[in-house]
Amino acid sequence: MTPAATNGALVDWHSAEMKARRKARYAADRRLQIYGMVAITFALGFLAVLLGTLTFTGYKAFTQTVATVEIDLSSQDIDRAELMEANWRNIVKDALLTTAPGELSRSDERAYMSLFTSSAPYLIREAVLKDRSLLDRSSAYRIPLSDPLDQLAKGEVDRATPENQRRVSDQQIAWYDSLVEQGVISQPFNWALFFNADSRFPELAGLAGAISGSFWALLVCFLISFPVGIAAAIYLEEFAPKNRFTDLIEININNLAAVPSVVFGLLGLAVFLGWFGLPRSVPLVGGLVLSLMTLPTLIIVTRASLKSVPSSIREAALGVGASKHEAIFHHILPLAMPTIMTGTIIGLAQALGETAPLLLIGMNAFITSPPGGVMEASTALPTQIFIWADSPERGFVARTSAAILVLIGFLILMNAIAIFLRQRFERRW
Amino acid sequence: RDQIMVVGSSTVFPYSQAVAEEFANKTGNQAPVVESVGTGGGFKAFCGGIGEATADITGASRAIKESELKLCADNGVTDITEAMIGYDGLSIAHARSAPEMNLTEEQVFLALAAELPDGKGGFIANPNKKWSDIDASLPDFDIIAFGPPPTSGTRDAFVELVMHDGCSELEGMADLKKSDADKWNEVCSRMRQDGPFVEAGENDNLIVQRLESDPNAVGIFGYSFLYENNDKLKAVKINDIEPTFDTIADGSYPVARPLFFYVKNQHRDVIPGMKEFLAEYVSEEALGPDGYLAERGLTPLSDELRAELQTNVLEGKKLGM
Amino acid sequence: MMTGYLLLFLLLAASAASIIGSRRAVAQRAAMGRAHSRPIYHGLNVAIWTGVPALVFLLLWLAGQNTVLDQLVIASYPGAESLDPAARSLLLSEIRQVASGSIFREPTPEVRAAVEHLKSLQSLAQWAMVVLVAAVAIVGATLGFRVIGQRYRARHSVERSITLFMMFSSLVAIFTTLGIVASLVFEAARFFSMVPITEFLFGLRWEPQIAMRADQVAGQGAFGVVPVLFGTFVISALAMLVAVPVGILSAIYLTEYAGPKFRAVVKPALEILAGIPTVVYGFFAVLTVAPAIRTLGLSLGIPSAPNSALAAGGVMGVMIIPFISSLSDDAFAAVPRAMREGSYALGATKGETIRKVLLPAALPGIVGGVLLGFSRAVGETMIVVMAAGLIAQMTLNPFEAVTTVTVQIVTLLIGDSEFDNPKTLAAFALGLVLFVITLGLNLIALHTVRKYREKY
Amino acid sequence: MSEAIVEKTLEKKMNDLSYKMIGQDVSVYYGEKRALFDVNLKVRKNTVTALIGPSGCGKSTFLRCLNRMNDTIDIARVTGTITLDGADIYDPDIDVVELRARVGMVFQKPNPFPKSIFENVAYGPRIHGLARSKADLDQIVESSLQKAGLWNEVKDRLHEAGTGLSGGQQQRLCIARAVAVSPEVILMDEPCSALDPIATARVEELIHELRANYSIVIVTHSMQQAARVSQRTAMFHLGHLVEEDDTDKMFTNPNDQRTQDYIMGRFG
Amino acid sequence: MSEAIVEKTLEKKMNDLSYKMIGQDVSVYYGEKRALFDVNLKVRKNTVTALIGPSGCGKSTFLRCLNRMNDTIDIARVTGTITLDGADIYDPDIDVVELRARVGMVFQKPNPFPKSIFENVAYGPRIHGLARSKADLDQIVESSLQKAGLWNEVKDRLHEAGTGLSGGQQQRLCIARAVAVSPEVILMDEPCSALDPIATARVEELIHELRANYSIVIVTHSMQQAARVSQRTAMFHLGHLVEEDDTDKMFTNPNDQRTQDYIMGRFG
Ligand SMILES: Nc1ncnc2c1ncn2[C@@H]1O[C@H](COP(=O)(O)OP(=O)(O)OP(=O)(O)O)[C@@H](O)[C@H]1O
Ligand SMILES: Nc1ncnc2c1ncn2[C@@H]1O[C@H](COP(=O)(O)OP(=O)(O)OP(=O)(O)O)[C@@H](O)[C@H]1O
Ligand SMILES: [Mg+2]
Ligand SMILES: [Mg+2]
Ligand SMILES: O=P([O-])([O-])[O-]
Repeated sequence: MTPAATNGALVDWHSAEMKARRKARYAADRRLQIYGMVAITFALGFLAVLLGTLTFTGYKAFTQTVATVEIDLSSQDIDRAELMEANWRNIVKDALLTTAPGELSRSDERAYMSLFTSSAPYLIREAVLKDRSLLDRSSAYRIPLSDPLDQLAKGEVDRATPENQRRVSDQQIAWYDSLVEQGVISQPFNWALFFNADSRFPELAGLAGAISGSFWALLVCFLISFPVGIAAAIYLEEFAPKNRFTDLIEININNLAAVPSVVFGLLGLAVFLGWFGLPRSVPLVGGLVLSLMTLPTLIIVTRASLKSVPSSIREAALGVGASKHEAIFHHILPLAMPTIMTGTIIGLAQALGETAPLLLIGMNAFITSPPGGVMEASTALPTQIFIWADSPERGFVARTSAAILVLIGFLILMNAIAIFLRQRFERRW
Repeated sequence: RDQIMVVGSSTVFPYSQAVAEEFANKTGNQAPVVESVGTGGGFKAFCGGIGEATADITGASRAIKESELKLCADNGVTDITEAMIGYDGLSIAHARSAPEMNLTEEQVFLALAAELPDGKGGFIANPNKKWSDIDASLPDFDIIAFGPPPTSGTRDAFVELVMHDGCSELEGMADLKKSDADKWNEVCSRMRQDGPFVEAGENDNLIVQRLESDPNAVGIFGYSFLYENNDKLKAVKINDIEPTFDTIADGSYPVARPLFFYVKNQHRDVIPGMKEFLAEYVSEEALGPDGYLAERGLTPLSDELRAELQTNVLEGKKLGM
Repeated sequence: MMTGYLLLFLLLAASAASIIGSRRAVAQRAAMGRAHSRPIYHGLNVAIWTGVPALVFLLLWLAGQNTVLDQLVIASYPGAESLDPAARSLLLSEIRQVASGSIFREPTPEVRAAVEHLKSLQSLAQWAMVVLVAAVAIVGATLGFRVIGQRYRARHSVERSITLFMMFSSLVAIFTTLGIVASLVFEAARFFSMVPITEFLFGLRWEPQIAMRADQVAGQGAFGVVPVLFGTFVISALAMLVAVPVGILSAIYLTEYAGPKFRAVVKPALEILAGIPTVVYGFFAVLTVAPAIRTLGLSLGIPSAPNSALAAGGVMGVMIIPFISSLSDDAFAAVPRAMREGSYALGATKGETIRKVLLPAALPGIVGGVLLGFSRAVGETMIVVMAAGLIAQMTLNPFEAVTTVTVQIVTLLIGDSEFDNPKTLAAFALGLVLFVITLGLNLIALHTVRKYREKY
Repeated sequence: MSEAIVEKTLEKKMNDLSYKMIGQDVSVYYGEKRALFDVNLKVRKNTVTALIGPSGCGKSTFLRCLNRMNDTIDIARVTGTITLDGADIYDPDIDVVELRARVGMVFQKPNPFPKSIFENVAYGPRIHGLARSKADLDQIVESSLQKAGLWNEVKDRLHEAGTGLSGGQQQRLCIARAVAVSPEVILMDEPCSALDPIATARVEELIHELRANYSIVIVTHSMQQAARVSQRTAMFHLGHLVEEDDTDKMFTNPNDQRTQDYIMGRFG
Repeated sequence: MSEAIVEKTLEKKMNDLSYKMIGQDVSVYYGEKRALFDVNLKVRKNTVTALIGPSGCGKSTFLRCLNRMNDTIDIARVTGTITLDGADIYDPDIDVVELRARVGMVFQKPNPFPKSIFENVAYGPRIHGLARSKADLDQIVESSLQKAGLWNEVKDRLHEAGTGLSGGQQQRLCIARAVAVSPEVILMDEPCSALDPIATARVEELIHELRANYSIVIVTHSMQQAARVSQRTAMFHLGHLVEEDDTDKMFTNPNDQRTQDYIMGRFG
């Protein structure tokens, strides 16, 4: 029998056996700690690898190879009343050919022109439409190189591969090298990635359409889910009687928070497009679907934050004769607001990254102009990623990763705001 | 609505995209909304009726079916123009670093079919694991083929153009077709499900990227992807023929199919810019041998066919019912 | 356009009414002393009376207008009675198209007459709407103004309106669920009329490829959902295998061992994992993880598919880590401090306290969290769409490819089959199955979590 | 008029004159559980009534019946009648908001709103529309703070947060807040139990002063406090009102053995 | 040997003999805030020492120093020395796990683990490896429950949940749990404040019995309880130890005015 079992006698805490035992216990403690550390390292390591891979494939899309060419529009014969109709193609062609080494045959001319984006004439036209004074002078224009040449400039094309295995011919490489020698080529930051809408040409494709599509959809999502979510949460938390029906509502809300997003897509497809006859691909429908998805989360967060306001505040208000509504709207809701805002931002961030439901309601279309409102067809960031990922042109590989980085950037920004709010306004009661 | 709405096949999608952008640039009109919903989905949207909410044009990687025509008619879409715009080669390709391969359609069938005739009138599950199991001259590594899912038109075409042909070349299959067409159809259409054939989803780019990392694998996808990724991939020859624009256009490369778009003529006068868009689509600049669609991998039509197409589309020739 | 102006008008009218109403209440109070409700409530009450009935009226009008107009137009169309409903609706749509200026073909004189009729009716309706809405607003405002008085309990009435709105909002969740069920059930029913439900539920083969051709009999036994479900569970189980230990261990480390600074940095970093769009995980899984796993499998001599369940499941597991860890975090936090102190006071080390007291005490909460995580894994779409295969096979080998319900839904729907093909409709049946499964899982999980919450 | 009626009317008159609130057969149920058993208790005008008794005996419960604070607990159910100046406060026609304005409450833990000191006091007058003008409001705030003995300490920082005050100051702020809506009765639930001795003394002093204008009911767990501040004491035990009497009498010569035991510290 | 040294050794000897724990100049800081000021207090063997004082005066804080429970609060910092049988318990070499086994603790609110009654009691012996065999463990559990006066009530349901017991039983279970690791000192922080009078009486009785084998330190807010159960009483006020003396003396004739006032209920 051990000492402990004998009544009243003391345990010898300093016996070798006890010491060894304690050592083993501390070791076990440390082991658990190490497992925890390993788990965290695993998760964060994965995150690092993920972001690292994306950055590695995507960073090149943040620059774009351009040729800077001087064009004198004043010497051209352009009808100012019919700017759209002017022969921009020839104007640009003439200007670009001046950079070519010597005279080119007609077929070489074509090949030479393919160094530059085929939309170059439209770019010049746009510039002129924006600033008519360009017509009166000679100025330098930045013309993006076409995607294969952009790839070449970024070192993605191996010059050693046989000519028939590359998208750029030896001749084009030679021309490119001569352009480099002339100092015409540069690689500025690719603002087009943010300010252009989608295009079939990687060198022109940008995220403006997707970003504004996401913006409109999120706006709709916010305008609906925020008031409705708060109203529902207040009702359920403060007013609803506890009965079967409110129980049902509550279970329902919790369940909806975990319903797969693709099911919401099916819902949007059938209800908003099918029954209500709303148009496809528009941010309004995207926003509606997203708001239905965000709503449960928002209600849950709001209820939790209402609950976390100590009842002493409520009692204080009621105690001086405030009605229940007044107590809630004057005191409890304002106090819960920071948490609600945090929850809302996180909910919206989730909505921003949602893909599957948008695929089903057609927000994965090809649209070359940013939407001007909620009823104009558009894409959203995640669906744009989906589209680019499936485009054959090489330039889209890096652009897909870049778009993902942009999306993650937005998400991190939103989360950072949420964390900031949380830390700034966190109350300990 | 002031935009044109184009839906339909994912294969035709990039071409419609290109035309849409060019059209917008040229005319300064709102760019059409182009959505890739698959051929069937396209017809569903297209045949949904007339009016603002429905599509004006749908792309298709096969001709419209009877049932779809009927749906259209039921919904009042009675005036349709069919436009065959060119061919799409289906390439079988693998990494540059892989050894050269040259397959017959029969070999492809033997590699990818679910069941093979056992020579005694019955059928057995496909036993071939390596290419060399089929023919000793083929390389000695595992059969891995990434291909389109059963829901895609590309898969449809592949089955019809390669598997059925390869199947028919096997002994006894021709007879079976006569005696039991259903059985023949089942045997010749089913792709194996035990691993070597990997249904890789609709995303062809993913297949391309995976081929790079796995030189033993082959992938089945549209020719345009091979064309873009020439430096990383090379084609597997089918019946000794390599896919090129020329071999696809003259029909010598066996795995090519026509691509279409369908126009809802009832919308022609109401949707702004629709006529101009159609004109752009069938213009020489787009569809011609040097056109920008060819640049994207579309195999152009012969000159006569193209001329006929242009008149048909511009005049709105009604599809016979 | 008109509607927009009307809405603006209502907004302005309501604001004006509210200001005037509260002024009037102030004046009355000055004259007669203490009132039941403060002036602001009288103002709000008038605003509600002015705006809300008119708004509801406007919405009802807009909803009903077209039907009524159609009826009127059709009634005056010669020979309309003899038309069958389909032709009637065609005719109507033609009339409407023509009226809106889109002429598809030269209209007949009857149609033209009808169009004229419709147009006149439309402009009449438009003006009627404006007048009536304004009238409703004015009547409402008058009624609202009438009741301003010392005794009138304006606050009660305003609060009742607000409560009504809140009640309605809380019903949105119910409507959503009904919407989901309705949108799935109809199409699923069509599917089950082509493929027997027993075959769908118990069939062991899922091969939508056979039944796709028009010249084949639909169905043919290739719509057995069992292997698809099996694959779903295999992938979800793999995901949980990654997420559960990592999630719980990191929660333990973060709540019990880590200092506040470490926690403040690492916790948000972990949450980023949950914020990354799943489409991104999908890319990562298919391009980076899957080849690595295949290489690993082959080097171990295990036959490995390029689309291994392990790649999809593993990456999905990483996505779920923060979910599990934050729910476990909550569960640990919910264990009262007294439990911890009780254990420490007996001379337990931290590790012992965690393993023997906290874990068992938090277990129900953690189990609930794991179940919720599992249901999330079952419903996760984009990762598997990109990284899991499409082959429905029943294998437990994680290096083999399997398919999941969500993959099939997306593939079937954005695929290429005809609209009324069982292949497309199957997506809705699958959606229904998915909804039922996640519903079940969620209910169990919520029940566990809730019961557990009640304990403390 | 029969004599009985005369007597009754007279009694009512008497009640009206000297009793502010009268609870008759008040029982409270929390769900299934009964927390109060037929309590009959009268609250006198300009008197401090102390409720004492061991933990969980129902003191707070009874107190919260007096301004219908129990309405806010879903499962709570009150039976019996309670009148304020003769009017049944559980009458459906009674506006509970007005009732609570007339019967103010101060809680165990000081619970100022997380707003400025001024806003804390001004809130009640604002929602009840007691001030016609800004000057009016300033005036109410100042006089309330003065009544709560806090004015001198805070007059220079009226716009600082009320939560920044010390515990004792916070409790006086809460009293000022209650006083600001001109209540007739003030209920206090262990108002000093979270305060230090000095703050306690200040609050007790204040209670003493307030008595001149208000009827006060105070729950306390300290018999000594009850003895110091109250004129009447009611002893609760297990949900029953054991006895109620003049404070002096209760602490020197209680009728009930339980009271005796409790005062002697034999339980609780 | 110098005389001073002799005296010191002698004193130490004395201390060792009659004092179990000695706190010297114990101060505690919670972050910036100082909660205890240089407290000197000796805990005698086989004696019940009661700590009394108004709320927040530092009773619990001091108690928690005695088994280093304050270590679990991040911001808490302890200065001064505390010895157990002459060994400094804040010595870095001291094993806190051992210390806490030797100085057991019972909390204000009963906090049984959500496990069976048996597991609750067996937990301590198990982690410390006090039992060689299953029979051993059974024996420890039984004797501990017996010491806590709970055995007869629970012997037939040892494997039911400990949380299913009544409050008083739970508190005795917690005492049994503490006793099971054979502590030398038992600390109790208001062990009866959540209990009803009957349960309180049982626990007080128990404390009385345990005194034979253990040194006991008990915090209580009830002077009556302190008077009933303790032999020594220490009075705290605002973080200071006001005085410490025999309980009888304290309650009849305290040295300090504050003690007098507190006992008389003038504050707290
Ligand atoms: N919200 C509630 N729900 C259920 N039971 C309650 C509630 N509030 C109080 N009770 C119960 O009613 C009884 C009386 O509680 P009450 O708070 O009135 O006691 P008390 O005398 O104020 O005690 P204390 O001195 O601890 O404040 C107690 O048994 C308590 O458990
Ligand atoms: N964890 C903590 N963090 C910060 N301050 C604390 C903490 N615990 C106690 N304090 C402060 O230390 C002081 C002493 O607290 P302690 O709990 O020791 O008082 P007590 O005498 O036990 O009071 P009570 O009778 O209310 O239990 C108090 O002012 C308290 O606010
Ligand atoms: Mg109380
Ligand atoms: Mg304490
Ligand atoms: O979308 P597809 O019809 O070309 O597969």
